[in-house]
Amino acid sequence: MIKIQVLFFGKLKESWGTNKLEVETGSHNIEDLYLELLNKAANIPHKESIKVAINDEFVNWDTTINSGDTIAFLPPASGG
Amino acid sequence: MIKIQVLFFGKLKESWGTNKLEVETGSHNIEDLYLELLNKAANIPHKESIKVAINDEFVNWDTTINSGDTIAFLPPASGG
Amino acid sequence: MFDLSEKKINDSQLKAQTLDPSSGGFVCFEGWVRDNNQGKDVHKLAYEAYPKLAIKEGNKIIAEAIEKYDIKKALCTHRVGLLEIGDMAVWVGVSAAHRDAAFKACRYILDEVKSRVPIWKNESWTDGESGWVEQES
Amino acid sequence: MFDLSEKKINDSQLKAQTLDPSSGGFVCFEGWVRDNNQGKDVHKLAYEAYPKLAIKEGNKIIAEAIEKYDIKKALCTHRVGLLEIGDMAVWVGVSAAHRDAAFKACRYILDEVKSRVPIWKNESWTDGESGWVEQES
Repeated sequence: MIKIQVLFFGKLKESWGTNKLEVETGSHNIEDLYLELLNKAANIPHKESIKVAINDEFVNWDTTINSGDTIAFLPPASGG
Repeated sequence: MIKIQVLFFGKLKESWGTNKLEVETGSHNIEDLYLELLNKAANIPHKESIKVAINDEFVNWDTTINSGDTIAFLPPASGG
Repeated sequence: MFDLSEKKINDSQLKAQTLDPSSGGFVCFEGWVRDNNQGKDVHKLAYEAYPKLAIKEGNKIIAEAIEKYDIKKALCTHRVGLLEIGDMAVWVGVSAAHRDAAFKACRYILDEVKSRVPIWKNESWTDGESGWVEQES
Repeated sequence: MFDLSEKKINDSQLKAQTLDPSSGGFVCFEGWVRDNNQGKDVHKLAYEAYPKLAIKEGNKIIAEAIEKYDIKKALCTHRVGLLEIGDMAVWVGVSAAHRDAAFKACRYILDEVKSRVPIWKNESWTDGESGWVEQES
């Protein structure tokens, strides 16, 4: 089990009812973590539209997560 | 014979050495007038690039000219 | 350079930083908060960002624009926090020797910022409701 | 509206006239007198116009842009007379609900003004020579 921090942005904050979670997880990559977190979500967001980041860098869904990482789930940008 | 005023702009002022001529002419349209004026020109400008106007309106080369008209010869625009 | 601003965007200052004595062309885009959007009357609006990643991604986009087009300088600032109707939400400015490069680079930066920089719009409508806004096409 | 100006172009005023409360997008182009052009060092520059025909043709171009694109307001002012290095030669601004229309209309007005409005540029170079400048492609 590793300890990580998870950040939610935009409408994903509403899906999970928070902007930040401290999580102990056995998941090895972001996709597994996401599936694990889905049972805490009030509604299930469209995964294909979500981008993921580790420690302030965009990464792929299959990127390995390590203890102490900050993982962010980002809905489609709507700036401008 | 009719009396008209001819205006030259941009580099055409250099071709005719003036920006304005008072002309008595037997020419019936702008093209004839232009050919007539060529013998007063220091150098022969490229006719295809010239636009012509009568009394502040763009017109075609075959437009008839009348006594009292102001005819303008305009080289390609170079604003902006 | 890309930046986020919690205060009103100072477009005169940004423009002065973008102008270049050897560049004849300057193009800028400004996005303003409208009193309506997608058929709803907008009361006010907030932009949330993921600041570190937004600044990183925004600067990457500007570097791409300088690489792709023959431009001298490009700046973009996006407002975050609570905005009122009539506030400026985003400013993009580009200096270039030729107009074609200036227009294309300005458009490129704007389009890429809108689609790639992690910033989200939350609108409050005059009917009392509010919500996260999906990107317009 | 298209206009000619013998004085320095007041871009803040033109911008204020172009902004529209229901338009989220504003695009502007500014053309500045550079210190060099086509490989020559420019000392100063004069624009000559055929004023009546220039204003008529400029306004026709703006009407075409409003017809072709979904924009709210568009203004263009071209400087005439003697200009110094660093002076603004032309300003084009467009307000529209959507960025695509704003960019396209601004570009259209600029391109058409450059090619159709009877205005001619005469440059003085630092070598003491001067001459009428052909349109750049």
